[in-house]
Amino acid sequence: MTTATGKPLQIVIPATLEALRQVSAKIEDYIAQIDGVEEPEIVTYNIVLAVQELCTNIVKHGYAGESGKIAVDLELAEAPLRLIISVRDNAPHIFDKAGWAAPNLDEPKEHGLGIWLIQQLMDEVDYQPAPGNNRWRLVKQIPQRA
Amino acid sequence: MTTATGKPLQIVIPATLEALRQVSAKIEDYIAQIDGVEEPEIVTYNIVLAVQELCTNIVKHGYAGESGKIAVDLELAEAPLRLIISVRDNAPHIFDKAGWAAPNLDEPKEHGLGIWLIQQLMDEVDYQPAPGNNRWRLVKQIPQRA
Amino acid sequence: MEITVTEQLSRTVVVAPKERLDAFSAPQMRERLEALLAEGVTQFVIDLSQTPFLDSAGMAVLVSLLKRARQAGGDVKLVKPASEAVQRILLLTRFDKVFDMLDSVPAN
Amino acid sequence: MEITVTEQLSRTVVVAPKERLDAFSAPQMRERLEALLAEGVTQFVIDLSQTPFLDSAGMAVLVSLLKRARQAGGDVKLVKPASEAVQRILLLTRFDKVFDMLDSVPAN
Ligand SMILES: Nc1ncnc2c1ncn2[C@@H]1O[C@H](COP(=O)(O)OP(=O)(O)O)[C@@H](O)[C@H]1O
Ligand SMILES: Nc1ncnc2c1ncn2[C@@H]1O[C@H](COP(=O)(O)OP(=O)(O)O)[C@@H](O)[C@H]1O
Repeated sequence: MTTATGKPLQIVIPATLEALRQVSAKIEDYIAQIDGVEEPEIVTYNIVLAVQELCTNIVKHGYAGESGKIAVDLELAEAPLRLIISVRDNAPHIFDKAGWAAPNLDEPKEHGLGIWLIQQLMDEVDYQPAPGNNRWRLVKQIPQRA
Repeated sequence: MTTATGKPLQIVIPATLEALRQVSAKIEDYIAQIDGVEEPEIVTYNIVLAVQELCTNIVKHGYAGESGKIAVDLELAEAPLRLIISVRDNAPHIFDKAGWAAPNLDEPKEHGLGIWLIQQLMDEVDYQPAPGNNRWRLVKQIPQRA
Repeated sequence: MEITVTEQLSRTVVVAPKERLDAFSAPQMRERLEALLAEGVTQFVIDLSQTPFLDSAGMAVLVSLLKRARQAGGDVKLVKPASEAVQRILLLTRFDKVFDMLDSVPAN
Repeated sequence: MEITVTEQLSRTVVVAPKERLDAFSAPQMRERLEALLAEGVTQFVIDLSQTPFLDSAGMAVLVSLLKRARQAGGDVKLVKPASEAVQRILLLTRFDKVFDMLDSVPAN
């Protein structure tokens, strides 16, 4: 067992698709600091992808063309080691959780994979909707080499 | 139910691959005379194919290049209606029944399907080997429309 | 974004036997296919839609072609026979598992 | 025996995105593919072997291409990503069932 060395990190970006690449890069760097991660490539990729999907939705559906900001907080918790990702936006639209349905993967679809992927890739997904103040909290356990 | 109208028929051909086509044509005609056959195309095809495989073997492996003759007898028996096909040749080689093994269909093979097909397509296959006087007897039930 | 686009031209030969493919005619078919292989053809479609009869000697020609085409990096696909009786023999002998089966000759 | 032999020349276009295929770059990729469809290309190989990241917006471009290529009588095959992480996402989303998956770009 090793101990996590990461300090909490806040990333604030303009709500554009291009800026999301900074979020990916920073999450990669953040996880790279953690010692003893099992299958680090896979774990990192899955977290980066989930956050990418979440933030893409905020840009496309939340701000829907309006300008704004997205704040992503990263934090480690112990026992078991896990990464807690908080995402906040001031977008006017909210995600309608009740109206959501899982996609049918048997027919190839062009839409509707994002939320489903986030659920598959994360251990916990929590959403506190409020127009102008949406909050997401994603938790992912970081498997440690024995 | 209908009654079969076919009289016994003997076909004698030179032992060449080309002449086998006469056997196919005569078997087709013979079965076409029978009333009330269920799925006649399939039944006819399967019998023609089994006899084709048998006679091809006689030409290729039995006579193995030597000239000779093949006699094919067709006869109907009742209750249940069935076609009895007797095939005789005077070929010098015999088929080694004991040494035969079923093909493995999972790997595509260029040889060894003939005897197996005859077995699959016919209800009874009987062989009386004798160099210079080989006899085969194939029996196939002719399904009747209700 | 860097996206590379490259083109490949490939030649598929469609061979359609329109009479019995049996022990008697199989050598002719084999010769025809050998000539195409010798020319460098590796992608074949054997159109059995109008083949009224196929015996194990005819099937052997198809299997031999498959092996040689694959060795050369190509493939052989079969267009389903119209005759249901022939179709059933291809199922019985599991040829439908060994070859890709097409419903019709692909449009180009 | 009557055997007809006909030839078909077909054009396959191999498109290889070598950077992230995500919501930001997907429109560029889509534009590139639209241009090829407009030219009449129907057979595509999307070579993901060097694509380091693929999100659902990137996947949507692939599905949209598949639908349009099939409508035009063609097909889209994917070359497996080298990244195991990307491979796993294609399994998770069952893209490996929807697309023919190739180990490498076919040699012509
Ligand atoms: N942050 C958000 N704000 C408003 N609506 C959202 C948000 N995220 C998702 N949605 C809604 O949920 C739907 C499903 O999202 P998702 O599963 O990512 O698929 P897609 O974005 O491809 O439609 C979206 O079409 C959108 O209507
Ligand atoms: N009439 C025959 N006379 C002699 N040998 C035969 C005869 N029929 C079959 N055989 C032998 O049995 C083997 C299997 O026959 P078969 O299943 O038809 O496959 P194939 O003819 O493709 O080898 C033949 O290779 C041959 O050695």
